[in-house]
Amino acid sequence: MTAQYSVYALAGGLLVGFAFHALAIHTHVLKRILAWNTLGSAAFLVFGAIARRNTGAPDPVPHAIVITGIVVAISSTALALALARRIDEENKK
Amino acid sequence: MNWNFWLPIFLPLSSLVTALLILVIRENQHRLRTFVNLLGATLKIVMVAVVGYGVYTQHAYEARMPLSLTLDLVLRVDDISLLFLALSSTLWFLTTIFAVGYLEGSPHQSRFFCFFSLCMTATMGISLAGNLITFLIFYEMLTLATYPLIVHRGTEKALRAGRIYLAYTLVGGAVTLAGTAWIHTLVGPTQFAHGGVLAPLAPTHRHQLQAIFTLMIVGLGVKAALFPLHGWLPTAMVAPAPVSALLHAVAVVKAGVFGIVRLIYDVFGVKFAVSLGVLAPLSWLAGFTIVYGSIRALFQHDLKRRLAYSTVSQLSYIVLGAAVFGASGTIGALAHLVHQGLMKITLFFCAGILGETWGIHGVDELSGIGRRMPLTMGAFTIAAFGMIGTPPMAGFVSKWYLGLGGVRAGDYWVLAVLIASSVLNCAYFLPIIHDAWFGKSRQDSVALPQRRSLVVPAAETSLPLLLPALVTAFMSLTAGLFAGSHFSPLGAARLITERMYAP
Amino acid sequence: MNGAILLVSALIPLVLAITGLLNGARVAMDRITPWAPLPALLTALIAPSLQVSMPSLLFGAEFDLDALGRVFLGLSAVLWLAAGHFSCGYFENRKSERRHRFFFLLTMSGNLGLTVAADAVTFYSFFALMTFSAYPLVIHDGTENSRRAGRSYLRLAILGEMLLLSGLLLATSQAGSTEFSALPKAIALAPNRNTIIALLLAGFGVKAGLVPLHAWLPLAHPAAPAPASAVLSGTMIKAGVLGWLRVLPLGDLESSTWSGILLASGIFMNLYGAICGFVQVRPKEALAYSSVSQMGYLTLAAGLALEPDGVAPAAIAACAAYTVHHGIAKAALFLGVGALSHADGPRVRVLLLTGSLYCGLSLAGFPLTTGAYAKWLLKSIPAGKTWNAWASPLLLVTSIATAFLVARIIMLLVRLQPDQVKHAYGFPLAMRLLPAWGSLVLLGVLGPWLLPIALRSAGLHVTSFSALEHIGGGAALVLWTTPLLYIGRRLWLRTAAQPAIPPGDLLTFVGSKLERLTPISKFLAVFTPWKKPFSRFTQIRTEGLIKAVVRMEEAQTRWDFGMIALALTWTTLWVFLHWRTG
Amino acid sequence: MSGALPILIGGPFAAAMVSFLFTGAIGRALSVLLATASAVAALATSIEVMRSGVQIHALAGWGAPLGIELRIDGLAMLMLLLTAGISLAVTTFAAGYLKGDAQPHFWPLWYFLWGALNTVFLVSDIFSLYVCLELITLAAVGGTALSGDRIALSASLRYLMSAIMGSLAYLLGVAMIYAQVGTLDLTQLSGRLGSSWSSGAALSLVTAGLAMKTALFPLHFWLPAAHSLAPAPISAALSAMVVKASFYVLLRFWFQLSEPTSNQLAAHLLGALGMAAVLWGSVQAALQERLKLVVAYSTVAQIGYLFFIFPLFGGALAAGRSEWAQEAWKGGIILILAHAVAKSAMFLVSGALLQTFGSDRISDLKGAAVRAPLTLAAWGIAGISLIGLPPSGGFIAKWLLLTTAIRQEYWLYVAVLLLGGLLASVYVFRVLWHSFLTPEEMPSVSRIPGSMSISILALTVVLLLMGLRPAIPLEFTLIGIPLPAGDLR
Repeated sequence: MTAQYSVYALAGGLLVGFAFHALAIHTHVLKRILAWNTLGSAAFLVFGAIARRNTGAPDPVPHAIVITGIVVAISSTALALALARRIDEENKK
Repeated sequence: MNWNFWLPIFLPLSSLVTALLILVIRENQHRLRTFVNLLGATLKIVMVAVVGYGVYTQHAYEARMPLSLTLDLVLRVDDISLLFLALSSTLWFLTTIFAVGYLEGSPHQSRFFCFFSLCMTATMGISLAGNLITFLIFYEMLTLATYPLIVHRGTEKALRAGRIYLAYTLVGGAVTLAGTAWIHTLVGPTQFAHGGVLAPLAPTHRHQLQAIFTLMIVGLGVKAALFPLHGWLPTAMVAPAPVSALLHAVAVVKAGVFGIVRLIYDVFGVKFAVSLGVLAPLSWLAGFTIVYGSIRALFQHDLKRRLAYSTVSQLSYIVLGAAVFGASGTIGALAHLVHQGLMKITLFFCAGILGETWGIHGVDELSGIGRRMPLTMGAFTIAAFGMIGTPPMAGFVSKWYLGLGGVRAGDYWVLAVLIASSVLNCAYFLPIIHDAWFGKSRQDSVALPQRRSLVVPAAETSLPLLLPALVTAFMSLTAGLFAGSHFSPLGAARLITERMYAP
Repeated sequence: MNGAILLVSALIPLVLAITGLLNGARVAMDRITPWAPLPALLTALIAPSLQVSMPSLLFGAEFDLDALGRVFLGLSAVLWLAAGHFSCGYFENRKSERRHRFFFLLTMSGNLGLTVAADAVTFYSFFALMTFSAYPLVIHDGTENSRRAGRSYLRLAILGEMLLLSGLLLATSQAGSTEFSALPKAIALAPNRNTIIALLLAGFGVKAGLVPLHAWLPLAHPAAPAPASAVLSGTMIKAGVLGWLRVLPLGDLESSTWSGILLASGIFMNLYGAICGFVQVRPKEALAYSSVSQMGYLTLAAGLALEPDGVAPAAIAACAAYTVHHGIAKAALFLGVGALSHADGPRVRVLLLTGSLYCGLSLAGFPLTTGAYAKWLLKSIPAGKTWNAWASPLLLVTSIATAFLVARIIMLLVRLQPDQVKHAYGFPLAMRLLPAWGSLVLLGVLGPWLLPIALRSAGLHVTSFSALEHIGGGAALVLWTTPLLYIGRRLWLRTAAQPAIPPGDLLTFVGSKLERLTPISKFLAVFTPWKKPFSRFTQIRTEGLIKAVVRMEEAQTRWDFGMIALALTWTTLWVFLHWRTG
Repeated sequence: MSGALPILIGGPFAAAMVSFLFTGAIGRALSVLLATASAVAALATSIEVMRSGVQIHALAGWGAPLGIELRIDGLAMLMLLLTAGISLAVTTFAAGYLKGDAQPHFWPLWYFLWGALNTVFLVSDIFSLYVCLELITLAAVGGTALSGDRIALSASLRYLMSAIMGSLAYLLGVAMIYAQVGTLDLTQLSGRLGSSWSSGAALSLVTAGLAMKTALFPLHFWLPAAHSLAPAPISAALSAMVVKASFYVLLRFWFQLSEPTSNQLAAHLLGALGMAAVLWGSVQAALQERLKLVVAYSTVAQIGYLFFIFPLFGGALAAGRSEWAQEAWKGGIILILAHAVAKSAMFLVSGALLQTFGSDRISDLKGAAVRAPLTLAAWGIAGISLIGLPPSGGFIAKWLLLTTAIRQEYWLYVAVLLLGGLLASVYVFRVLWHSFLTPEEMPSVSRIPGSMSISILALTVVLLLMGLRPAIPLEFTLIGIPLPAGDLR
């Protein structure tokens, strides 16, 4: 049981590493938004792993957290994309 | 309405209210503004008189407002604060009249008088401060209130002077804050009490106390224009004459010196300070400043700069008197606190009149002016002779006691410094007096700049300009002549010293 | 209340001086000023010995009309009265006379005040008032020469004031109070009494013309107008002597070193003054040097007063007597010079010359003159065997020297041409000047009889003058001087354009050396050129720093910096947290 | 009491909705009404807390582990009052500044931000703190981008990126803490965070994330551009409250979750970064040419001071002297309040000057002292508080921090506290120098609208009052101090 838990947690950690690396390297706006989204989902993966950490039924709180987290992540990505588009238009003018 | 509580609050409040009222008055309502100014000033003198009588009959005035759990704002009238209160309120009344006459027709008068009264509030606060934190609060307020006065003219030179002034005084303020906080951590809220409060700490915190003393002297020394920290005073001469009169004789420099006197007598206690071994270096520094200031004054061609350097040296008389252990040294210091104010403000009034009526600023443009302006130059001569220390003027009285203090304390170099500075004073004041009275009058040979049209033309210049100068000259003469009586500054100084050295 | 007369008599001239400033009172003042010193004279003559103390004035002012004070007050009042009258007719126009009068009255008030002051601070205040208001008298005629004289007078006066101030301060710190009654004893007991005595001697010595400090006298007296120089020589330099007699511990000192020093300097002053005076070409300078030499006698007397074996009262009496004698004679001579320069008729010149001759002889101490009596008093001071042995030969030599100097002065006076100054006054000139001069000469003539009476009434017990005892001494003097005068006549008759020793001898010599020294301002100017490059150096440095800082700030806004900074902070925090203490 | 809490949160959000839907005058009037209602509610709750200590209110009845619980102690109450006060002032200023419907989208964003700020101080479980921080970020980024030109947009994008980075780091930290302790509620978490490597990692992640959002020195790069390019009311709110919200959360974490006495070394690291921030921010502020950039960099500097609380408070507790710790805590809180009021006043002043003088370059401010004396006076008084000169709140904070630092003999902090004041005086008085210069010809300029000057003066009066009577706020800082070792008082 704990083995599965640790695999997902480990995967989440790896994903966080990739996201940080991408953020450090790329300067293009879209690439950064993508990298930053993977970081978000990595966090949610970690939460998912935590839900299964002890035996018995998976504990519901991380699930609630992940749902709200996703909502927040989507809205901030939307805002970032809107800003990026407006900047692009301004640059063209 | 218990007067003991409210009077010390009303004193600074009166000039604060004047300042706020002036803010409301529009720029062109000259008469109303002058009325408010003078009302505030007279009210203050009346209150000081009442308080003076109260203190004389052993009445305790104290107002205590809690600032935070451990800190409280204390306004208390004791004997030393009474001395400074009387000096600053009377001189402020005269300076207001002078300023009204001087600024006739110049722009931004509302702003000027507003900050002028704010400056007075701060000075009142400083003189009434009952503990170190209140003193610090009003000490910093004074810096801020004086800055707009220095830059009042808005020229590039005025702003440069303002910058230098701020640089010096803000650093001084920060250092004083450090010192005060340090004392606060060692001994908690320090109430001013004759004989000082830090004595019990002696064995354990000797070096810390020495460090604190140096910090406080540096912080206060900026405003007291001790040697390395005096740079701002001559450059601040670019301010209009009533401001330089205010700066030099009434408010700013006096705050610094008053602070040092409080520090030595009421925080450290003079006996303890001597045992700490901090007073000797202070007296050497003061001695050096006296001679340095006089020598620099010798080479200044601008009249007001020469008076500025002479203030630098005269202030250190007070510090020297305070630093020399002994009753007569203290009497000399306290008396000179008042005498220097009277004499120096007369000199600045005369410089202002000369500058304002004839546009004379340089020392060498004075020849023969005595015939054309006998009263002004008469007042200037009396004050100048006072500065030199010839009897029966006030300057002689304090120099006599300072010399006596120095000799009794066994350091004869104090006497040598006093003599040297008197000779130097002669060197830079007598030529001015000689040119003014006996010089070939330039008025006939070269056409002097056209004389300004004056509001109330007395014989030589407008009355509001001339009257204060004559009054302060007369006061500095009588302060010296009737020094023996109880009501003269010397009498008050003797009374204070008796109480201080009584236990 | 009667004590207040003392103060009033001293302050009346001051009050008159101030009222004189008002335009309205100008004309009335012309008549009143000459009589200003009258109340002081009356107080000196008839007032009982008064004591008054005013606690609120200065540091508790004390006034006391004791014997010495009465003598000096009387002398000053007489001389100021004469000079006041003399100055009425002396000046060329009203305007300059009025300017002179204001300072004349101020100095008078100072002089009268200090004679009756009984505590150091009041004495010092009147002394300072007299000194500083005498300066305008010296530079009255506004020529460059009088300006130079005024400058040297002021410099030495300030030096004197400062020495005096330190001496008095040291003395008061010992005595605890400023009264003259307490000071001398405290000085005698003081551990640093030698410094105090030296300071006081020098401080008063400047005024009294002690040799190295006398240099202002031969410059200032000739420059001042006649009435002013008469008073300067007559009573003002005596203030120095009065100071000595009041403050110095007369008779209380153990060692007689100080009295020895004073004796030697007195003699030296006498001879030095005579020699310098002898070579002068203008009568006023010669008279000034004669004052210096005569002050030698007073220093002598003060020295004797300092003798340890209590001969002070006699010495003081002799000193007072000599002061009165010299004051009157010297004032008469100076007024004589002033009158001669205005004398238009031959008869008036002859009268003036004879009067001056008499005063000169009295100075030299010829028999039957006040000078002889005063010198006899000096000789008769019972100051121990050394003095008795040396007194008569010394006095003889000094008298001969003075005689030569007097001869020189009379010769110069004879040759003096009256300067053609037209005067705006109505009545003939000489008539106005003569009464004042004449009264002084008359006082001089009646001196031998009047002087002992005056002194005894003042309270100083002095043996009276009897012609018999003086015949012997006087005869020896006459026998010696007349042949010597005849032999050395070529010397004192010689006329030279320029005096061998210029007036103000020491000062002019030292002064010229000082001018050549680069003035301090040039010395300071050396430093200013360094300021410019130093500020330039700091300016370049700060600009460089600012550019670097701004560049670093821009660098931060790049993306990667933000991420790396975040990661870095995280890891360092983690490590630090991990290293928990405990 | 419970009645006031929903208004506190609901009020501003409802105002946002209303002002979004009805853009006309009615919309604005109604939204202002709702906003003032929430301010009054804030006052009501604080009176409640004053009277009966910590208030706890379970939202919709659900208890701590599952439901969201609202908890108000002394610190939260002061922050609520601060938000209410400054928001009222900013709202009145914005009414004059934006003249009618120039910026229709301003009002919804502004009220949204206000509501989010209120909730942050109420909520007491760490995940809803994350949500509130996100809300604040979105509203703030929207506000920054309002002016619409290219630089403002890229600045707000950079602000968004770095803020979200900080939140995600915080989220990861929350995940690790939840993994270890099993609960999200702050009160239950207090003291249970052990000292293993994973709890160290969690705490450092949370601290780094929040430091990024509070713009501590190395992570401050996004702040100057964002705060200076936003419209004046928004930048006032940004500097005064948004930055403080994340600092508030950091305080909660640092002192409630772990034993403050144990992580001394990390606290001193934060203190060192704070010192660097003070020096760097002040120097930068002195070099800037534009007024709003000066004020923005001054925020970076003043935040440096805030981080002094960690080493001073922790050090005092480690030395076992709780009254020193109290002084440090009170100094810190008063500094937050004083800086918030002073900074918002300064931004409003720069906004007013920008509007009347057309440009906010300092060199163009010649003669401002004559034409806009009151505004310059407000700038002066706010400046005095930043420098820490006596008659202002800033002085009391500086005094308290100074005395604690001297007592614990941290001479470096004492030196930076003093030096920081002097450096601050450089950029504050630099503006005054220029405004005192009288130009040759005095261009006539329109007077500053009443509502703007009233709000500025109100803020300065509050500053002076805080300076003269600091006893009132000081008292409340000690109610329910978030310490594992229980109440300090």
